[in-house]
Amino acid sequence: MPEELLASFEVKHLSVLDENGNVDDLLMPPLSETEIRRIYESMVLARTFDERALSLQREGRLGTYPPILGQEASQVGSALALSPADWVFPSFREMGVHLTLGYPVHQLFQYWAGDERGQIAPAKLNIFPFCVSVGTHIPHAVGAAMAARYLGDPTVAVAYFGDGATSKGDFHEGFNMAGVFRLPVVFICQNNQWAISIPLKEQTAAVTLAQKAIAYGFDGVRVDGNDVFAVYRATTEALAKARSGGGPTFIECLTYRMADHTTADDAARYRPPEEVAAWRARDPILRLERYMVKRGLWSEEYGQELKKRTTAVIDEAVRAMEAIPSPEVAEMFDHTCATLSPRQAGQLKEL
Amino acid sequence: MPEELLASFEVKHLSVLDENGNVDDLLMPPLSETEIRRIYESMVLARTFDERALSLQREGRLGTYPPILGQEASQVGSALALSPADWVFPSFREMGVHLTLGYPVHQLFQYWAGDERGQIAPAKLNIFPFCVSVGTHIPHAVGAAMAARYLGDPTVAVAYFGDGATSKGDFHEGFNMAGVFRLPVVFICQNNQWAISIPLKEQTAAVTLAQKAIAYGFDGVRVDGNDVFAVYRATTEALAKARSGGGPTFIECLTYRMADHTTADDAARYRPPEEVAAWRARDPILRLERYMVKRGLWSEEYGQELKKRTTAVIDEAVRAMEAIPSPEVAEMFDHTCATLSPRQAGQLKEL
Amino acid sequence: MAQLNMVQAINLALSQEMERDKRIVILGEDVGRDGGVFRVTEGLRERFGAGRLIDTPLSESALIGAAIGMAAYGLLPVAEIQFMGFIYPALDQLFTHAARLRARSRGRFTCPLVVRTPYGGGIKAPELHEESSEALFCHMPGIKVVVPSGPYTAKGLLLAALRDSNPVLFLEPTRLYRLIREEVPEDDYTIPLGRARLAREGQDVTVVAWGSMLERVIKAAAPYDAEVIDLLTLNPCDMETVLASVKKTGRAIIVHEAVKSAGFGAEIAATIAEEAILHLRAPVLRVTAPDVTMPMSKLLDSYLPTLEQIRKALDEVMTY
Amino acid sequence: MAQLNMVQAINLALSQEMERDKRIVILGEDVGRDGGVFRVTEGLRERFGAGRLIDTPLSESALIGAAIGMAAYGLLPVAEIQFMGFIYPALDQLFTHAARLRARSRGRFTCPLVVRTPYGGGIKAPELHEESSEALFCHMPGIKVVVPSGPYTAKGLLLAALRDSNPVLFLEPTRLYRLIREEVPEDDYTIPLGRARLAREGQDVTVVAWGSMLERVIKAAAPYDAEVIDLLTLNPCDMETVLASVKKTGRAIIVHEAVKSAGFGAEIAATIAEEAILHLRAPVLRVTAPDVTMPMSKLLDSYLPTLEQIRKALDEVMTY
Ligand SMILES: Cc1ncc(C[n+]2csc(CCOP(=O)(O)OP(=O)(O)O)c2C)c(N)n1
Ligand SMILES: Cc1ncc(C[n+]2csc(CCOP(=O)(O)OP(=O)(O)O)c2C)c(N)n1
Ligand SMILES: [Mg+2]
Ligand SMILES: [Mg+2]
Repeated sequence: MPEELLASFEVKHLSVLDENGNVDDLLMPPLSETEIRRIYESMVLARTFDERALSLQREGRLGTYPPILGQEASQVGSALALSPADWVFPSFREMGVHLTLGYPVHQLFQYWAGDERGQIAPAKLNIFPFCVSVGTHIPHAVGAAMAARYLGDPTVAVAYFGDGATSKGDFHEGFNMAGVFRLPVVFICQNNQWAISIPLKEQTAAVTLAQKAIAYGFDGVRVDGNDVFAVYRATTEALAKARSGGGPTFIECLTYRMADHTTADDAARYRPPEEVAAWRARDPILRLERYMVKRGLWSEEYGQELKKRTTAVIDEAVRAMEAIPSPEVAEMFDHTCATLSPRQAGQLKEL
Repeated sequence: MPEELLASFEVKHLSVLDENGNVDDLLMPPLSETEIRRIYESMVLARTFDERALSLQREGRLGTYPPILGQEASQVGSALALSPADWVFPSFREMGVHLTLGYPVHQLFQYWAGDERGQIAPAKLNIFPFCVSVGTHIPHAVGAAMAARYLGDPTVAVAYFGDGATSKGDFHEGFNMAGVFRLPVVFICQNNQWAISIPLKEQTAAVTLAQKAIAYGFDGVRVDGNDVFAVYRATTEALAKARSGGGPTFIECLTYRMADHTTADDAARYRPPEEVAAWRARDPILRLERYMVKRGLWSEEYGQELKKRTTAVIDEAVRAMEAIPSPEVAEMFDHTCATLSPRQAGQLKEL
Repeated sequence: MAQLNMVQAINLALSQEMERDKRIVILGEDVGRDGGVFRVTEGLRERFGAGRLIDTPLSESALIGAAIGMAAYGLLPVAEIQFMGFIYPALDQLFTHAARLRARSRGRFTCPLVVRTPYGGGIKAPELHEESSEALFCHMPGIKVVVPSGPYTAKGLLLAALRDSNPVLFLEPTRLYRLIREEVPEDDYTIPLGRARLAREGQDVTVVAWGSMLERVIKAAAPYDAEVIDLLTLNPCDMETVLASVKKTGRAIIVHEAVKSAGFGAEIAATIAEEAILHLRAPVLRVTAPDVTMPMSKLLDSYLPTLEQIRKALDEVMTY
Repeated sequence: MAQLNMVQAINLALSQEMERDKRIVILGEDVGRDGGVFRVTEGLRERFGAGRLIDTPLSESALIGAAIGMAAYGLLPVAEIQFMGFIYPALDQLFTHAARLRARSRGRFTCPLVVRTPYGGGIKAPELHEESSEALFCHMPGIKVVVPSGPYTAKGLLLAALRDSNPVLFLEPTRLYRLIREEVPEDDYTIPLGRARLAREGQDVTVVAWGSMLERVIKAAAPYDAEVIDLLTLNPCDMETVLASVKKTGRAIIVHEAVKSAGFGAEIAATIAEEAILHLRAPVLRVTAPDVTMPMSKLLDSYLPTLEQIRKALDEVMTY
């Protein structure tokens, strides 16, 4: 009758590809050479997009922009594991997910230029609008999973968010509901260790974010978020589990925000340059490159050719974006409700 | 580099006094006979109050009322561990806490009769108003603990709430903040296993509530909530830890709501009578009585005498409550802000 | 046709529409096994199964948030908030997401969600159980706000809300739940959202009200030749009907339970001041709760607009 | 006296009052090490220590909730919400608790809390960064709502708010943060809450505005003999000043950034319709955003009231 052990829990860490480009063969997902190239090319596309977005912003052609530099493995690795019918609920820093899923590149630019038409996901993709209010989209994924289950669809709902989002009430309420109903949902946290100027240890006293899943009765795992194979593997497993009725999974991708929070931020004000430098060495793209070199999948020429190809894609997207005429003022009235109220109609007429 | 164990966690269960009235001597807190009697008498007072409140409600002399039947050990055991200067943040079902701390009995009746003057805690007690909006007072306790630390007070802030409250965003945000700042706060959940008609397993997929503390980097413990000594012991330890800078503790008291959710509820609609019967056998007062009998601290005469004494206290409180004139209509205007705005003054004049 | 109270009328609307449209699911705290704390969803779980009557954990924000996700996915969720006083934690979901999803995605996603909640005072309940904060939601473009005033309007408006492709906040005046019985057709009928109802015709003064105040206004106005407008939908508001009436009568009074300042009465008075000024023969009066914190039950009757206060306002505009 | 912009004026008020009163602590996301995303709290952590400039986790509800607990305990917390679009998750704490604590406890506990937040549009920021939902908070008895219109009023009002024993929502027009420089005294001065300011005297028409619209109104009104009222406090609102002016001019226009329906302009127009009807020579007009979801930056300038729209309203009432 004295103090008894009631329950015990473990949190695991998954990594497959180390910083020198070596993989753990037992854990390495079965990927063809073509697939590995596709992963690499998606990461390069994400980075090229990001670099261009930053330069467009500096030129005043985009508004405030949140860079994804350093998070490409987390985004690409997870997105590649998804099925086209899955529903994706992004935060505002997942352009790598969009790009990997084939979201029109110019629409991403369009959104960050301040035009909501960038959020019109193509019919074949179920990607929700960006969620700027941190963490508040997590319950939407839960609801989509409820709907999918209700309709008997094999769809999984996937929510992406950052470490800061784990402090929000909606994170908790959504996770708890997902646990209660054992829903087909996968929660992917890019723990980039900063929420603007707040470092992880001031965000939570928990030593990992993954352990937060214990509170909800489902699995949480920490993954090396700069290791695209580990992220891919963990996401693939979580999706399979979700599809087979095994309920939700929380995947914490430990990564790092290499750049400023947004173009309106100056990270040098609050974080040590040595920390940034240390993480630069763990660049997810370089790491994959090292592996590919060892496997003979990467060469200077290939690198050059890819760069050219990717730049062309981005150039074209910028052109496409800039060719779109600004929205008409009257469009403001279009989608507040399905139809205009008499008052709205009057206001439209007075424009 | 393969899948590594990152962290492991345990949740413990504490009980001291079993259903037959036997205690575990190693865990039994050092309590004098007088103190044990005081505990018992507080529990009887709580129950007598509760019974009277129910009958007053039936007679239309109180409004909707939430009974505490079965939860006396959790409330009295924890409240007795507090220091008078500690700040208490109750939900709406902690009348046993109020009574144990010496809150004027008639004011409790007054509150449940629909008169907010019942919430004017005596100067010597730092008891916040009842919190009807489930779980929303948890951050208040966190803030009070921050203030106490800032001012160098040895005060601990204690928040009480139910199992249902653990699903609320404010539970999460408050707990997380308490963990980050390692605050002197004790969270006491009376897990009475129901939130109106929602049983625990539909409230969360976690097997214990105590394990939710893992998400916040501090300790959680489950306690037999019908065991007043275990509750007292756990609370005493948590308070001492908080006062010595050890940070927050989450105590889950596993108990049972023996009665309806409130007088407006009919629990027979949604829960099996056998479940209620099974818990009746675990009545926290009977259990203590058995122990006291064994120690020669309880006799029929004592029981009778106490019943008379307690009834007199309650009778007197009812008289006192009913002697209070109804609030004047004008009092509505008194405390919205410190002073009346011109508009409010005008509205008052027009009454 | 049966004589039903409002609880029964709403229950009927829900069950008929659930029968008709399999996309409708109900979710909320205690809506399933318990049939709702006011028994509005009584019997529906037995009839439609636990998969369509979902008891949720105690989390208003996730409950509305999940309903948004369901709606976007293709269902027609009906979320119950147990009392309006507990909708505030979900206000972010309603304002940030439900109201804006269509516009933000330029129609790519919609949010055909109905949020039902008991609302208003006069039931002698604990704190936060008698709120009437409808004005907040009328300031959120993209959400419709509907308030029935009796069993008949409750059924017809709810059916219309369930078939609307926009999010609708459906406020059920708690005091009326069992107060009034009316003929409520078994048949399918809808009352269009955005249209007020002339509850009574009159020549001398227009009184605008909604929800449980309507009943009180009708009583108070008996001795007057008053035109009484039952707003039914607050957002979008049928100002055309209000203005036409005021232009006829030249006098206007608005009655609501909520506090005066920035209440929805202000919007109506302001619109009159903007569009019917030349027709006014008297000040536009508002009879409302005073601008104080809502008291507990001992004082609640004095807080809510009384028959006498409405009469006094009527006298004032008539003798102005 | 120095020429300061609004960021500097607010920073000065905070630092002077923190010096004077040790009970003041600031908490919020990024207010400490980063000095706030608009640098309003820059340098304060270095000066007053991390114990008084508390960087919180990303949790608006707990941040306001904790501030309520601190205030009740005896401190004077100043909580920063990073942008007004992120105050909605904390609305429950504000409305259910901050606004009501004093009344619910009959004065036993008070809540001397200041919530500061950048507010309003015109800065070309991402979604939810340009909200102006002040009307919601004006419908919450127990909370004061204050909006400075420049560096001078910002300092004086903030000092008054910090010394007020009630919760105050202090809305800082983001567009003005660095737009205007004014003489701001180093000295201690307060501008009493609840009093409007005559920004310009005039005879023909009264224009009421607040926050960043004031600057635009002053510009638009230049060719007219307009009296411009800078409301400064929305709740409680100085209707006496508004009514006195309207009684003099006979014409009234209200200008605000928020959407029209149930915006705070409605309260002012309604009060005029209630108390100054006989003096009106023209309809009471509101120049506001249209009743649509706030668009992103490409269309935001067309959404906010323009100089032309204000002029058009002035013309309309002058020629009515
Ligand atoms: C509810 C809410 N509060 C505050 C903000 C302002 N803000 C934008 S991003 C951010 C930090 C987010 O951190 P994290 O979740 O770790 O994501 P990251 O930016 O690192 O990708 C904050 C505080 C916001 N957008 N939403
Ligand atoms: C925010 C909120 N939502 C809903 C309610 C209605 N309600 C009152 S008590 C209750 C259940 C509370 O369950 P629990 O936290 O376990 O406390 P218990 O009643 O068992 O003491 C509910 C849903 C409320 N008061 N507050
Ligand atoms: Mg982050
Ligand atoms: Mg419970």
